[in-house]
Amino acid sequence: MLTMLCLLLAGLAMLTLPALLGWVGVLRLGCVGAMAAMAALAVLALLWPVTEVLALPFGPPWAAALLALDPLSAWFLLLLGLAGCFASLLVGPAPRHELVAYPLFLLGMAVCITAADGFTLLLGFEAMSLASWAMLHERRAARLYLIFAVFGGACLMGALGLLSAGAGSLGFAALRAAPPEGALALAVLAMVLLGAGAKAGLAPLHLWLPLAHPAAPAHVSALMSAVMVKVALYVLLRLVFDLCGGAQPSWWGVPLLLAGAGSAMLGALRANLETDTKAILACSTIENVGLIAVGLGLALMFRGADMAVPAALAMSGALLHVMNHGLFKCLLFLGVGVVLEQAASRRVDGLGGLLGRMPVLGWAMLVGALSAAAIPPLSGFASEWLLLQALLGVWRTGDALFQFAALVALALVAMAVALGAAAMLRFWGLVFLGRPRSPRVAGATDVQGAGRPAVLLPAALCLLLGIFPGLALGLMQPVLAQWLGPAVPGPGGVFGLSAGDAGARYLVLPAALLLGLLALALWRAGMFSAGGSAARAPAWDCGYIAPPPHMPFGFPDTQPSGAGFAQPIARMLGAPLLAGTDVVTVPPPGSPVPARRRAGTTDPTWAALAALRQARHGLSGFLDRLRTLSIRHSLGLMFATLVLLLAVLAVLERP
Amino acid sequence: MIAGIFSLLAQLLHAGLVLALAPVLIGFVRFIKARLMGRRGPPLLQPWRDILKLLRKRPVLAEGATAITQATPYIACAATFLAACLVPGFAQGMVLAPMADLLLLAGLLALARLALALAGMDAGTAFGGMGAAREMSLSTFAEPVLLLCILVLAMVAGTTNLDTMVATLRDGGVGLRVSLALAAVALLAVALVENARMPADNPATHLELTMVHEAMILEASGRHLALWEMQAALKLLVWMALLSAVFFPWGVAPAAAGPGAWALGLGLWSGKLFGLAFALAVFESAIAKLRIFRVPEFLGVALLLAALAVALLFVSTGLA
Amino acid sequence: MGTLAYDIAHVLGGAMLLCSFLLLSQRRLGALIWLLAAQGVLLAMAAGWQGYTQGATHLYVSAAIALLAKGIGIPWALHVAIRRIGDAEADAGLRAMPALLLGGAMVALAILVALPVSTGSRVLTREDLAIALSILLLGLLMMCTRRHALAQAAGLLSMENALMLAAVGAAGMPLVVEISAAGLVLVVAALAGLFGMRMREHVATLDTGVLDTHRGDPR
Amino acid sequence: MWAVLIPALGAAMLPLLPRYAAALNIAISAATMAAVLALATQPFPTEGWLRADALNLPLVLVAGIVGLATAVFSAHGRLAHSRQYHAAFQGFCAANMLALLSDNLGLMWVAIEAATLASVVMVASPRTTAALEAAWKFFILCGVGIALALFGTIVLQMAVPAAGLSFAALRAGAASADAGLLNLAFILLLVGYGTKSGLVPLHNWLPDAHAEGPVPITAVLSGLLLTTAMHGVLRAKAVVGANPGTVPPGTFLLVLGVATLLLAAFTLWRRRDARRFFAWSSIKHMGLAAIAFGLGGPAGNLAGLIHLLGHALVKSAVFIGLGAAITLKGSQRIADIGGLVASHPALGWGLGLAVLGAAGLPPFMLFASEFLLVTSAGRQNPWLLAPLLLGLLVGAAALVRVAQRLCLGPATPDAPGAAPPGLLVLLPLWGLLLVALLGTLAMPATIAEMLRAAAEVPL
Repeated sequence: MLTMLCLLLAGLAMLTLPALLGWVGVLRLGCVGAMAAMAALAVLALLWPVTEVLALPFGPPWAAALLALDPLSAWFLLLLGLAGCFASLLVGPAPRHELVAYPLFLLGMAVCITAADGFTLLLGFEAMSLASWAMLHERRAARLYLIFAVFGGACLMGALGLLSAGAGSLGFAALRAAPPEGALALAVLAMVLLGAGAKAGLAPLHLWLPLAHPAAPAHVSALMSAVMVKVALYVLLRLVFDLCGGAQPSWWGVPLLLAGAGSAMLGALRANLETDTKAILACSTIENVGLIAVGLGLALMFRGADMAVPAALAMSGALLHVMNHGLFKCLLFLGVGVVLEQAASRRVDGLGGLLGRMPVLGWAMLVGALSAAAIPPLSGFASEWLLLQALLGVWRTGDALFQFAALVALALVAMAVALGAAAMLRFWGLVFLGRPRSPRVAGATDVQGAGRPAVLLPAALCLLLGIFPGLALGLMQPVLAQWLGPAVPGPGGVFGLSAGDAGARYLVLPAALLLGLLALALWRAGMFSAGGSAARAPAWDCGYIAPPPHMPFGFPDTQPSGAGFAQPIARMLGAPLLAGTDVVTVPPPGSPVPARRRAGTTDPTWAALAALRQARHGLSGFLDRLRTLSIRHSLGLMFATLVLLLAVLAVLERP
Repeated sequence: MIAGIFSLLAQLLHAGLVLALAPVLIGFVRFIKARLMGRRGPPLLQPWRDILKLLRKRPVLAEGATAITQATPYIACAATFLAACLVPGFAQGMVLAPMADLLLLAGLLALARLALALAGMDAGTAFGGMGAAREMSLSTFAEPVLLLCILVLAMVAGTTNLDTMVATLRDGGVGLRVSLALAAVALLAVALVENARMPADNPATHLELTMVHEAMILEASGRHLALWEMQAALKLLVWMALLSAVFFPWGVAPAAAGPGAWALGLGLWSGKLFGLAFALAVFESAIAKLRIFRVPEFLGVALLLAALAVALLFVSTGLA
Repeated sequence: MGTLAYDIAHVLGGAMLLCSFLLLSQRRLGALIWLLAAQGVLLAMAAGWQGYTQGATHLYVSAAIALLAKGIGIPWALHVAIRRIGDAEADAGLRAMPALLLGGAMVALAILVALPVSTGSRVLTREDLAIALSILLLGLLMMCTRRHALAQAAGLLSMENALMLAAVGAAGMPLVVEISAAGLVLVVAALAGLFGMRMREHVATLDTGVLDTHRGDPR
Repeated sequence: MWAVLIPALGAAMLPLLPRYAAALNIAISAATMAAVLALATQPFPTEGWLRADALNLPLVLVAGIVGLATAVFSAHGRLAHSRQYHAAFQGFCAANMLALLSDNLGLMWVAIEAATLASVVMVASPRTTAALEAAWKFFILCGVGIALALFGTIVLQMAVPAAGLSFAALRAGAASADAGLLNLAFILLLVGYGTKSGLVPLHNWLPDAHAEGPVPITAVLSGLLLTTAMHGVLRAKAVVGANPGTVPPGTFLLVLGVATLLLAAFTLWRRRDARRFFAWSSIKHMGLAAIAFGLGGPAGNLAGLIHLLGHALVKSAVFIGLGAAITLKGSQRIADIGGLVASHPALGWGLGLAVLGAAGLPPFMLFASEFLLVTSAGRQNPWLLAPLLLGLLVGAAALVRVAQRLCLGPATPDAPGAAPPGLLVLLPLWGLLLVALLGTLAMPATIAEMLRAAAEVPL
């Protein structure tokens, strides 16, 4: 099976040749095939876990590169395979370097996921960052992105070094054998949180994300948002959960929990305020990463407290959300790409009324948006149910610290979930409902060709995983067994999920069936009741006059705009949390000028970044004075150095 | 066996009752409010009459309205009705009891809310969008309170399954009424906001700038409007039933106990519902509506109460 | 014999050290060059004496090289250069007193480092090492304090003398060192002269401080 | 040893044949390369004062490669016909090879000296005052440094009189030698050769020397001369470290290295001149290598060696690409060079990748070495991680910024009549990048074996 994996990786590497020659068709076909094969391979590896480690014939000068495909890797590889398969369907003509970078991006992620030693892990990690950097279009975003990536990589290097203090080598087996203890382990945790957090977009290291994701072509930002941040979370899982061993204290989960809740809140709030569709989706990625981090933190807490069942609950919730978010976010980004190509706009204020023009895309994206909004019976709700159940169970640990942390986290997560729902409604509603805001939108046609499977398949998977979460949890069982021992029961079942303790269950299948039946029954009833089919008329809209004929879609200003729709939340939450400004200028009575509203928010973390930049600037300016020394002074410097060293020597040699 | 049949029968009866009772409850509230204002007030069945009348009218769709407008009423109504079926009424332990998870309940209500908001945005009118935006922002503040109240109940009863919870609370052995009382107040506030009642919204007005719920169904008509009215009524019932079941669980009959026990439970349940409706009417006519941007403060107080309740429970569990 | 050899070597080394003290405090270029010549001659004598005591014939060769290059050749070349340039002006370096004080400190440091160092090795080597090190440090100090190109070259030269002194003091040192050192010295002188000429063309003085204004990438 | 003789003869021969100087130059470098390869195949031959061992063979190989690439690049642009340039170039290569291969420390010193003088001549050749200032500073500082290094060599000889300055014999005899003399020798050698390898605070000659004079020189200065000087420090450390009684030499290296890394990383942010910018990044990399060797131990030394090799390859690639860009744009200010990708994709991406490689991003050798360095630092001395990561991050950020300035964005206008980058540029540029890539993942087993053996030397 590992040899299969190697062949796939080699194939991906080979795909740079057709990319170099500009054969888009071959590239697309190859990427789709390779990714599909990878997903199949991952499923196989989950059904029949692979334990052996494969040493590649090449590697760094000091050791061979190792590959492995244990259940944890396989789970993330499955996500990569699926999302990569869907995204690759939309690979289109592009500048040469972007074509070349794309397969390398996929390759980097795959290598990082399946690596079995520190060097290979980091090699894949950095290659992933570099390749995706090459595909960004805006220089500022690209710079910030790459610098954050370098920061993450450096922190992870340090973490690996500290981790390997006990073991000689960097192979995962050796590291597992000698887990760190005490302050060293703490340093490892901090380093990994910084490194992986910077890549996953955990607050306060999330600044690059809403800039970088919109700057890439649709299929790339789909992969960045759906898989790349998850790869960072995989690294976190691998280093903290796996390699640090099971003996770590229980409070390790707390920072992860709070950071996760915070970024969930922040991301969801920003998602409600952005007006660029891709930025909205990127911010919702921050939110979902935060939710996953909450789950992981809870899992650490429970394991530390020797509560295997809730630990399994939290862990499976997090992992399931990894998969769900990957799928629906991939779907949404791809859909936005299609919309951009059809309607030539990314801003919600430039779109509208697309459901009538692109029904297939619209309904598929509705499925994605609803499962992103955690609405039963779609996939998002299942994983968030597990996470909330885990949060509701923290009080059983009986430790005041955890209890109050969980209290705060619960309030934040609840608010984040509601905000996320609001953001998704705003996103989908403004884009697909209402009236077109530009002629180009009015002329849009529905998604064709390769785009259809690219959006329909993930939508179908969202439905499937929503109604049968047991499937995913069954596949996930080996991961839990690998981490908590084979005895632990997973929360999955045929009819739905069960939270272990007394009878808290989410019977999604019957609920979905009943829901469908009831809706159907009501519909039939409505049909039978007299009155007949519906008639059409101009919208009443509290008596607005019908638009003049030269404006077939009415005045755009009579529709809620992105900023207008965001106004209540901006005033209720944005003003206190994001230093929001909201200035309304009302013209004097009788003047024909419309009232104008100028609103804006700034992420407080920008201030911190600016302070750092200021400090760097000042320090470099100070040190740069050394450069202007004359020859004699440089000689003097040399002389002083020599004298100093000799003096040190003289002191050291005093008997 | 016999228990299974009884639980099925109880469930069917409950469903029927819910469906029949919801508009009546609305009518009751309006009647009391009218009385308190010194008017004679409409008969209790007036809402039913309106709904039936609307059902017979054909809907008129706005130009550019999509299938969303046509589909959402059914989905929202079905979701709310399912939620109503899950909340124990005169009896607990009905067929759907295992499904009655509080989080699922919240999810179903969220589904209904989202459907409503989508319907409001479909025609692309100013007021629909405004109503949707306000509804979602208010829910943003209601959700944390709800979750914290659920945490309180889960800690008291040891589960989030509503049915088991009701049984536990009814059979007593639960101390700490203080935190339960605090949670009750908080949950009441949530219920008011969720049902678009005073002080968050005025159900009687059509003055555009003050309304939330009505703004979203401005374009609805005919049977769609009927379904929306029905959904609103069902939602009110769900919340009242929830409050009464959780905080006044006395006399909720075990479904297997048979018709005798049901009758008693039925009496008590309707008493609780109408009592709550009366209290609501009095409350609404006693106070004025808040500015929309003041509602977060209102819910913030509720959040504080809920957090206090949770903290008290932490302390007690820590002591115990 | 041992004590005599020790004393003579010591006297020669001390004389060289004295020379470089004078170099340090000397301000006029002409005198500077004379002092260099003297130091070169002393070096040659020291090398010859070492050759005699160690019975190593190749040291005579190096003594000859030193005499010809450092005692005669280079001073003469520098004289010519100065006459060509024609500015023997006093060179604004450190003042005499602080320069001498610093020099004293350097000698102290050298002894401090050298004395505990080579306990166990031959006394002769140790003394030579101390003296050579201090001459080296003095030459470096001179290069730091003087701004005139030729003065700096002179400092470099006295450093080379220190090297040679140490080299001839080290027993069994292959010839390679002397040759290379001599080659280095020649090149040093040649380049110094070259730079002198070159600077006449561009900047009308031998004051290297002027060069600092001609650096690329200003702030 | 033909590896030394061929370029030496070439240096002597080139002035006689001015017409074909460029082609001849390339041919000589190719021949040298062949000789080096032939050398690498035999098991560690020894000839008189020359000896090839595990430490210097990889360096010699890389020196051959860089020399060949730079020779090819030298045929591009104005320089192609100046014969004294080519002669000096070959002389420099010969001296460099000699310095790397010599077993006798005295001989090594002579060779480094010769290399310095050759490069001083090349730096001064434009005869502008800026070039003059740079060359004079270069000459004075390095001359003094060289003198100190010679003194250190002599002290070594005093410490182990029997060895006759043969490295092998010195290592053998050092254990029984007097610790004090060894300490003194190491200090002197460190300051001496450290000056040539640009360690702070002995670095002040480096940026200006790299920024003046013909462009290809910068490639060999930064790629070969610094490496050779650091190799000298290594030899000294190997000898001194062989005696347990000495003050551990690693500490001195470590301190200087950290100072170098931090100063360079921060100074990078204030550069407006492209060549000075990358000269400072060379200083930074020397600091990293010094830290690695200061850490010592098999992992640290291996990291340092790989870093030296990777730096030689990647940085000369950078300077070749940059040189082409400078001749293209007619200016070496960063602001005047921009949007290379838009105008000349092959050159732009090559230069961009090289710069990012210099920033320590995969898949080039510097990534491997920095990874090994950071991990072994975390393993042996966790407190070191703080300055190390800070320096790496600040420096890498500056490099990323400049890489984007140079390569992305709208293209700046080319200088009129500038030679477009042809194969003479792209071939060496991408070739060096390819070698650096192979060195990361698929280094030939024999070389990797040598590196590991060299790293095992108990320092």
